Amino acid sequence: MIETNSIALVFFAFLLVIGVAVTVQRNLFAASMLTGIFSLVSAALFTLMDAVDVAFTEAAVGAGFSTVLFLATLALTKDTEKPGVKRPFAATFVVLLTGGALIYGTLDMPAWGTSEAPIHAHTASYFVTHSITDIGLPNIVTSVLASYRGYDTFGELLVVFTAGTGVTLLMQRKGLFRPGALAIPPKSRAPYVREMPVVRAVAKTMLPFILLFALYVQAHGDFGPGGGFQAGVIFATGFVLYGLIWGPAKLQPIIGGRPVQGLMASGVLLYGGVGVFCLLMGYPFLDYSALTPDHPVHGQHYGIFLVELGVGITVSAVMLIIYFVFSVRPRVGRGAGELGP
Amino acid sequence: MSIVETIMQYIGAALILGGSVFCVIGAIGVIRLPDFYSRCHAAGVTDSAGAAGVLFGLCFMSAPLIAFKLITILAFLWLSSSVATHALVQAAYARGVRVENPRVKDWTHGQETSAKKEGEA
Amino acid sequence: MTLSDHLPVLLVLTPLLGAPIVSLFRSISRPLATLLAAATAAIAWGLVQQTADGSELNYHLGGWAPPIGIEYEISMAAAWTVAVVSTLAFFSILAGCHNAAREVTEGREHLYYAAFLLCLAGLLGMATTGDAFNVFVFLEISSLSTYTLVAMGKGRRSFTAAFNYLILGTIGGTFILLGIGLAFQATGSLNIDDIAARIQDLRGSRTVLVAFGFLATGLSIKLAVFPLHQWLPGAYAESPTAVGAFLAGTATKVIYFQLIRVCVMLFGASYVFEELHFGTLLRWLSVFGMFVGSLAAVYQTSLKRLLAFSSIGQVGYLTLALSLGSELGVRAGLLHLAAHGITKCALFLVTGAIVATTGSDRLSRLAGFGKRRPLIAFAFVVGGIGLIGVPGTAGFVSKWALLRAAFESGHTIIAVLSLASSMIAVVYVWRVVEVMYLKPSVETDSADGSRPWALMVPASILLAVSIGAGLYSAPATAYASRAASTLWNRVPVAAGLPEPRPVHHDDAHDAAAEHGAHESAAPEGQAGPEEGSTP
Amino acid sequence: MTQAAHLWHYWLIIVLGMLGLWVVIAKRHYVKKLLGLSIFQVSVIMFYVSMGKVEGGTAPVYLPGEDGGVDLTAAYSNPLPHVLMLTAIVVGVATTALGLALVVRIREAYGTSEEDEIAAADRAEEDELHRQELAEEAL
Amino acid sequence: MMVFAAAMATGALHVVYAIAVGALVLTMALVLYRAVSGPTVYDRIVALNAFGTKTVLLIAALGFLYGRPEWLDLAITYVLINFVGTLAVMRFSKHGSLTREAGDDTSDSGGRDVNVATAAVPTGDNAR
Repeated sequence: MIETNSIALVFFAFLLVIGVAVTVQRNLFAASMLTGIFSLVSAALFTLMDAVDVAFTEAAVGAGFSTVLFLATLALTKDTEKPGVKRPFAATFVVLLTGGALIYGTLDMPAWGTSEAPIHAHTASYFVTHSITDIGLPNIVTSVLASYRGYDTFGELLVVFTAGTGVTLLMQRKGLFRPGALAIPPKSRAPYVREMPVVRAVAKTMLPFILLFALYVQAHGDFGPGGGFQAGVIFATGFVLYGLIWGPAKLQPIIGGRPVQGLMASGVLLYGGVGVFCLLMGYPFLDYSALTPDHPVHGQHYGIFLVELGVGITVSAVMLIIYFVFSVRPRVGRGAGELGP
Repeated sequence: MSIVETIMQYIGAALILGGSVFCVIGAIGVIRLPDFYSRCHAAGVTDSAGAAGVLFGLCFMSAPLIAFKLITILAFLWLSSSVATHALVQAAYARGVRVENPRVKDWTHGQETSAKKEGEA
Repeated sequence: MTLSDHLPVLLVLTPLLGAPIVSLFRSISRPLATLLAAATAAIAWGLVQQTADGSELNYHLGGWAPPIGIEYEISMAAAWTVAVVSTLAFFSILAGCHNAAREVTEGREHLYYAAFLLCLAGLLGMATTGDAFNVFVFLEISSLSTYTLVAMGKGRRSFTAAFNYLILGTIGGTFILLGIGLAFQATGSLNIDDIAARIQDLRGSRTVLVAFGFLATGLSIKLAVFPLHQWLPGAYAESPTAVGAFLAGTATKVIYFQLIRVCVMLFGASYVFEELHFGTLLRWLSVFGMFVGSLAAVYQTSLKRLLAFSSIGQVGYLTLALSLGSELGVRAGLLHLAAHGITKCALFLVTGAIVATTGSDRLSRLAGFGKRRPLIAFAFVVGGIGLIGVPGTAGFVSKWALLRAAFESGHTIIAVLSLASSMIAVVYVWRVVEVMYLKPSVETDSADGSRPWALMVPASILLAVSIGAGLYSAPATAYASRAASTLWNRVPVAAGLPEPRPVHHDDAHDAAAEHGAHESAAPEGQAGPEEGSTP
Repeated sequence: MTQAAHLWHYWLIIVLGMLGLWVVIAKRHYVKKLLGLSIFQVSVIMFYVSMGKVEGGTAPVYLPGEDGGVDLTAAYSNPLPHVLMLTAIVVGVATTALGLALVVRIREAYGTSEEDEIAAADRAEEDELHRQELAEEAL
Repeated sequence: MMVFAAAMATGALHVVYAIAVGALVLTMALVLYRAVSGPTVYDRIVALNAFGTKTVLLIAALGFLYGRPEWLDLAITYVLINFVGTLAVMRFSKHGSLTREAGDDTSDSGGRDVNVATAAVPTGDNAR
């Protein structure tokens, strides 16, 4: 435990240093990169605290996808911050108040890591003891995620779908997905084509492996860290890599417009469809036992497989669309006060 | 535990420790070396020799499937980090980042104008 | 289980699954969304009918009993809230049908309707769920779609309004998450009933105190309680008409219901009001909110902003009702929730009609409007009267209930102050009336080719409902009394852990045989649909 | 003081979170605010995850047991906070994506992403409108 | 020999992993210093890239230290993310601030208002 604690302490020190650096760094490119590293270190900390699934997701999402989005935004907006802060004393007061309240609240919490804490005693003990017979998967997190609290995960998927819908509504221009809409004028060909051949070659080599790895993560989520969400992000990351190197104009014909938007909805519909099927069979919504009434455990397996697939489909489609609409947005001239579409 | 396994473990331990040493040396280089390009070199040491030492060392300690994953990681790591460094150095060079080491002739200086032009093309 | 047993989940599923379907069929998205909203409203009224006898509907999602799984728990108060929300959503979407075409960029209406339905689903899910974390999830669904919808407004200010709302809303959401986490830490459960029962033994705990603090603060941000209200005017005034009407009528109302649940159910009224004296704090904040909101409304130069600031004042009435810490107070809160929701939704729709005819919602452009468009102007006056709470409107019923509750709990000063702030409401409504009827018409309307009737029809229906409920209030007040009393007198029961499902002894072996797994002695877990490769 | 030995994890996490919150409140640049927001959210996630840690426990993936089944005697960390935090991470990235989309639109419409400059632009616009109205009234 | 083997199997192996973890943490700390202090953005990127790869090694070593080496999937993800992240930095900073810092190696020109020449919009004509 001393080992764990000392490593955790070093990680916390890293996080504090990075956090302060993000705060003072006025070059927002650097600040975004540092935030990415912040996520990576916190993911390592999650691993240390046994939350492998959370670490997986945080690495893929926080360090990967969010950072790419921040950078893509900064490519479109002004990327240095003006010096000075707004109402520093009020802000400090609010922060001290909140932090003080939280610390006050922890005083009655059981010591860190005690197994007697009430949080471990009640529902969690049921999951740890019975999920293997109820559901039969080695990864308890997947069991809880997809079955016991499957409705939360459905909500989570809807959050992703909402984000996809919202970003498309805000950023998509008319006819963006029409073939040829992104034809590159010969003059501005440079940024992509001039990209180094070595990078291109290596990326091309890695791409199939990335997609394969995503499929592995999707299928392996029942047995170890991973699952639909992580797989979806990694799958999208593969295409993001492609888009980064060859440019969105090359990406567009591959992912298409309507098809991806359709995928976005169909993953949600697959998840919901499984639930509705259960409902029609006379079981409660998302009670996967309905899939094979004779063998409830099998039903759970099929159900979890299907809903994880739904999650994977929607997540990858949404991530792709979000990246795509950000990367094709033209950069506005400085100080141009023109409105968007 | 068989003798072979024991020897493998010794080799593994040696490799891990060696890799760790390379990592620390490389990191010191990243801190101490005078300019961007030489720091890139130092960072490269941690990514190539350091990573290889640690990951190969771990291979000696583990079951075949785990070892396969370790090799995969190493392959990805070697490909990706060297390519990233390559691209980065090229970009930095095109943008006119100078060599600061006084003992080396600063040949970026002479080509600065052409490099600039290329960078803006 | 018959279909009517599934109503609690169908209520949320209809808009929730409707959203992706609507986003797929862009050509018929408009009628489809309206139809789905209507179906949702119908289901909600079905639930009202099912719970009318004071019973509570429970639905175990995934078939897992409460502390293990997520539960839908529809009390009378929840049914009341969802009925109001889904009905207002239906009318807003009906009105928005016409306006969306102009306010949302062409070719994207289907996504707009999808976001609308998602927002509705999030609000309904929040109101009906019995699981604390599920509240957070659905809160975020509704919040994220709200940010998008607000940004669909006409000018560039809608973007900043949406962004400010996003920042404050996310801070609020994260505070709620922290509060849930601390309560979870103290009790080990996520089910609201279960937490409530377990928390009774932990009253002295500082963790529980801080959990309440964070939940209350987070919800107050989302509810726009007085010092935390900065996001509201922009969000309501800059959004498209239909969205503004929908948000003004519903969003804060559902959050308000959550605040009632947190205070009365989750932590227990005796803890919140008697031990912490949270009522006193909330009462004075409410009074300040009422005055600040109403006074600010008096000085606004645009109609939508005027209504938005009046909403801050009205939130003050809502929280005032809760702060009384009595059954009557909750009853008044539930009544005002409905009355204000209907009135404000109608007023925003009428404002939309005004914008559609004059091309602007600036007060100065309304000079002589009463003569040019007597019907629309009259509708606004009727709504304004409802806002003030003149006898004969729903607003009067709820404010009367509030006054009664205040007098019965002995807060005479508070009652007088709330009456005084109603007088300010008279002032800001009168300002509009004065401009519309007494000022000479300076110009003709800039006809922008739109028909205000699409907005006026739903608005008139809502106003008629408001008047009808004001004249014949017995059913509503009786229902609210009963809902408040079941909510107030509810005794939470700690849920024990359920028995695990019976094990099929041959499951593992069957599965292994079916899927051709080789390890006969494999752990049961590895007999999944995909073959395991656990090392 | 004994408590400090048991609770310092939580306190460090709280300090991190408050750093993020401070950035959100005090910084003017919209992208910086979102960066702060994501730090704040990650800290909250960390707070939950650290509540789920069991001393001497291992990740909540069953270890293989003696008889070919799973090892139910081993100490596993609490899986429930992990499940909740997966959702919270997703909510975080969804918020970030939407916020960044708004930042891009704001930047296109105003030509800046600094809060005070945008507020100034809004005020100027409002004043201009007001002046026009006064002029009309005077006519 | 057998005695040594037993020692290796129990304690010593653990110590080896612990040393590796310690060395990697030290490496990360040093590299982080470079990432925070700059001076050019390129230095930061190189340092952050190295920091990321060290995290990969660290996760691998931690897996062995805690006896759950099957977490390596996580490390593979880290490699991928790190690569994509670095490429994204380069791609999106093509017309951004990287040029700005390159000129002066002494300080972050953070607040300085340098005019970014509006370089050719990559995907020109869909704007209209």
